[in-house]
Amino acid sequence: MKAGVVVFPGSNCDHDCYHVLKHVLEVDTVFLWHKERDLKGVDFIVLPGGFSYGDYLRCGAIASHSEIIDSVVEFAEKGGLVLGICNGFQVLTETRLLPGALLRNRDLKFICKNVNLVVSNVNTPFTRFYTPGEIIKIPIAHMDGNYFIDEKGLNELIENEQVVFRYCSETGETFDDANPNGSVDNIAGIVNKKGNVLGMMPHPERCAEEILGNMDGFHIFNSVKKYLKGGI
Amino acid sequence: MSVYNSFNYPDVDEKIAKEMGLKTEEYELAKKILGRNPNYIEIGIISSMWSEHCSYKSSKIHLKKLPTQGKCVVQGPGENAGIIEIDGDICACFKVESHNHPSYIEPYQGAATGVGGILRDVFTMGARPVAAMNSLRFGTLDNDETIKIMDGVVAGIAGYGNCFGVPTVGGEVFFDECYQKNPLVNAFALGIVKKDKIFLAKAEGVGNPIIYVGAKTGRDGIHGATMASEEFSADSESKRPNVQIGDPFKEKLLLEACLELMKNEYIIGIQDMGAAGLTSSSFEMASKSGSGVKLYLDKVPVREKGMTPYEIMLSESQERMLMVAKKGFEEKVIEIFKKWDLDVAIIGEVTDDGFVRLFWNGEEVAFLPADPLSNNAPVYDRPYKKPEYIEDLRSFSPLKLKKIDDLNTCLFNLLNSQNIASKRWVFEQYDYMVRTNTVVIPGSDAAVIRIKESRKGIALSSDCNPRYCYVNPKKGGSLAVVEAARNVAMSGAKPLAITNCLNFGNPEKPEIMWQFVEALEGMKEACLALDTPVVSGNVSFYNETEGKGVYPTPTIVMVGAIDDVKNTLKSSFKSFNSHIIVVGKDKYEIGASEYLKVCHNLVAGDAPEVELDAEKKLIDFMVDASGRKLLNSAHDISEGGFAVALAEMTFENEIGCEVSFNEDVRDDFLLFSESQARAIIEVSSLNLEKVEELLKKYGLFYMIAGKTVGNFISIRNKGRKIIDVNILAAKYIYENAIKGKMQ
Amino acid sequence: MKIKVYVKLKETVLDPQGEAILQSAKRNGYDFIDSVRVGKIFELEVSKTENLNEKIDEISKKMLANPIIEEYSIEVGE
Amino acid sequence: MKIKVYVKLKETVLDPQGEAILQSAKRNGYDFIDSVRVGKIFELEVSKTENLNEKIDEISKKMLANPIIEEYSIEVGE
Ligand SMILES: Nc1ncnc2c1ncn2[C@@H]1O[C@H](COP(=O)(O)OP(=O)(O)O)[C@@H](O)[C@H]1O
Ligand SMILES: [Mg+2]
Repeated sequence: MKAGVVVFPGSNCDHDCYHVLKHVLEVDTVFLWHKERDLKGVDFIVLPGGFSYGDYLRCGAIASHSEIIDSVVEFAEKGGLVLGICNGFQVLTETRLLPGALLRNRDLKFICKNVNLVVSNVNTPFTRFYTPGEIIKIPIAHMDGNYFIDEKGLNELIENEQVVFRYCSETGETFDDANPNGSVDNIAGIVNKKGNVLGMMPHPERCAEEILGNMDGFHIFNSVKKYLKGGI
Repeated sequence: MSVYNSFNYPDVDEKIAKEMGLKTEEYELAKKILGRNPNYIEIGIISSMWSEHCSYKSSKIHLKKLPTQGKCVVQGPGENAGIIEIDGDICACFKVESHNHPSYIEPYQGAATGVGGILRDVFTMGARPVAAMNSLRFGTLDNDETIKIMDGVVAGIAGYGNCFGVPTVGGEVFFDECYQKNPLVNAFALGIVKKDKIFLAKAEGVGNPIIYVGAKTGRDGIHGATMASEEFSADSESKRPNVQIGDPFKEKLLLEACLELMKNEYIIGIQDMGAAGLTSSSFEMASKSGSGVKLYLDKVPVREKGMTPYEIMLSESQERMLMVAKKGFEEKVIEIFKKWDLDVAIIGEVTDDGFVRLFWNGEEVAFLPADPLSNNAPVYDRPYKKPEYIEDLRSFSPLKLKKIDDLNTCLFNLLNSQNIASKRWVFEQYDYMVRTNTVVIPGSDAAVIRIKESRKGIALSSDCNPRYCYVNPKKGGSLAVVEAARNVAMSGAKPLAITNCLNFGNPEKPEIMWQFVEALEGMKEACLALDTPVVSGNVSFYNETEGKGVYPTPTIVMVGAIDDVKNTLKSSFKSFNSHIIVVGKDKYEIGASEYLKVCHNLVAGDAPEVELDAEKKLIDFMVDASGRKLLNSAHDISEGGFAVALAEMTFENEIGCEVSFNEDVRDDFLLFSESQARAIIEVSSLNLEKVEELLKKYGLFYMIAGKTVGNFISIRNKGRKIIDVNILAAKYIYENAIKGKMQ
Repeated sequence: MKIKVYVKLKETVLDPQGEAILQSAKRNGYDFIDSVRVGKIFELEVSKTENLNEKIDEISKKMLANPIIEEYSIEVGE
Repeated sequence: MKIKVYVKLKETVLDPQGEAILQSAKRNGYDFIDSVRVGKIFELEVSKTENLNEKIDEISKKMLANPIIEEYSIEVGE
């Protein structure tokens, strides 16, 4: 397996994702520079968090017009695995690889904290190590994570089991109090129809090591690793 | 001088010099150094360089007294930031700096550019910023203006730091009426650098090119340094166009480009453009190296049409750097900055004549000796005198204080005090986890980050109790240092060195100068006793509005190291049925306490005694005990005293406690005294004996006070219950005091 | 030549910023305000080019606005 | 009644947003664009009230724009 972490100007979780892949999961990992088109033969692409191009237009909007994105889209359309985290999720909606859009948080403030998520689809290459309905804790850190999709789109998402993570309480209820940013239906992460592209606002790379006190995010990377090895 | 004449600058006289902030004597000194009358560009440059903000003219002779040497020190004061050794080659580079006045004028941008400035100071030296903190002082939140300022300042710090990608891992917020019209915004940054990769502000090698990189120069903040060197008045309104806009995205690019550049051997020296922009960066580089520079100002990338040499030299546009490259490597340097989409231009060259010469379209428009202007800047030994209010405060007699029956309510009121209550509303707006190094997130005594290349961790704490400094600046100065050290030690780390930001009123007033001199003396004694030298710092005077000064506020940030980051401690109870030990002796000191202010509306008495010896022992014990994994958690006793410290330990994991005393003292003093050199530690039964042994070995006074149990906080004295509150009720108050006001 | 592109959230999309301003306006006694919506204006300075209008429309659709949540209008100036 | 308040950065103030959009537009082949500045529009729905114009001016100055770095203009609609 070979992983690639895309670097846009303003990406700032690129090194964090690289670190987890390379040093924690010991996967061959390379950076992919936004001005290039060559994917260097990777079979897993991470669009990391951060503020690509300062997020000065809509979040992820300028990044979705960079050179590397053309290759990423092609890669995804052929079934390649793509994970967009936070700003990466925003890029994925801007490129239309994923439906919907991410609006400003309901309270208009940046929020950094641990949140509880309920895993509602464990049949993706990213979530095979979770059990259905499992409650996990993963931190969020964003200003624009308020997932929006119209009703028709939402119904489609639900029908196709594309919702992967929802914000929930400690005991798993997906009521409004457990919704940190106002997302439709408490949505925190979704996959595309084929299931090979995952976008999520929470940061699994921030909880993939013992020393950081939480391993809940590790399983996403590990699931991808095992999946690509043909293990599961 | 036809080019010079084309700008139609006025002839320089005393009046113009004055308008730019120079005193008559200073203008005379300038003429003497030059041997002639400066022209308009030159006088602008001189007045900025000699402003209080850039020249430290009122503080210099006193700052010299601070200890700056120590085993760990790699770079002391004098460069952009200080550097200490953490683990072999791995060094920490850090500094704190004020952005007070700009943050009052435009809270968001003022605070944001403050963060930008301090980050640049750190990465200019070759260090990648890995942690930021901020120390904030506002008026009280009963005032709409304060709410607006705090909202803007916090959003600005978040907006800049989050986008740049540095975790903001801690800080402090203090509220008092004296900051109503003069909030303090002190920003701190820490970076990691390898010892052999440190870069300094050097301009050496005749003929080497001087390269400008980063954002284009605009008319922002012209004469900002002068503004920071004056009292605030109604007139400051008119200076508002000075506000600078921060561009964190550009700063991020600048960081990545600079670090990429520094991997190679292309450059000799580098300096960020901070206060007084191109002026101070070029003069500093030339004077430090005993060289000279020629600058072709028409080559400087500008944002607006028609900018003049004067404006270009004095602009404080953000996100810019000046560097000296090795001749022949210009193209390599330019290539890297182009890769990162940054403006870059060769704007001059190094000479050896000791002058800064400025050119415009090939003609010299200014010509100034670098070293004399930097090093012979005016220095003042300003008169100082003990203010009268001090004696008035001392006449307070604690025993006459009205007794309060309902101490539960007192505790609630203290937890509800803005100074004690949770700062979650603030820190949850900061990305405190990016870079995945944050081992202890905000909410404990110190923040702790790991270093990926090492087993060691770095602990940080920012502290200063301005009320102590007001009633007794000398003790206050010492206590700021020891509290910061204690907080660092609570995590298990050894305090190593400090940086400081000295926020005071108008130094031309003898009473203010006295506060300054005393506070510095206190800092010095504490730094010597704890062997924690000062490696960098910043002075901010003139924090006054309409003649009223703020409390003297010497912010201290302590940096420490923990040998094995896996042994890090937090300050919340970890498990039920462990022992609660109170370490250190209570002297029942209530002067200048939060209790006095909150429950009796009084600021009076004296600050608690400074116990340097006991503090040192407590710190050594903590480092030793945590290294041996003997403790579950630890929290020092500070504002609000024992009861507040104990309550704070119960919140995170909702683990309650029962403790009892047997003391002949007023209950309120027992609960809320702020005597120093004390801490609460949590120890499992398994380790109790070993911990007691160790406490004895260090000669520490201690008492086993109770156990972790239940969902309440219960405190008895002589068998009587004096506190009995439910954790959730207490926590709710603690968590909502600030949040409630901000919504 | 100056061109202005106005971008605003579709009516069906919630605008928390507008909502917050409305609340704060009401608190401050501006109770005659019934609703606030916040939009963006992009002021472009452009040189003459072929098919200018089409190109502006294209960049508006592709970059300046996100048609899933926003609508835009273009005003060509002097 | 509809009122639009346009807020934009003063000419002399840096506009990092506009700058970033300009760069990206150029990279994507829209090289006929010479400059981009980003502003805001506040669309207010208001009821009739005394001194409407003055009040709108006041709220623009105090809440919608930050006069230190921004300027505003008001357009009263139907
Ligand atoms: N401005 C701030 N930014 C980030 N964190 C803060 C800020 N103010 C306070 N905190 C965090 O809140 C916690 C409590 O702060 P404080 O009451 O000052 O602690 P202490 O009394 O131990 O010095 C600390 O972890 C501190 O880092
Ligand atoms: Mg503490």
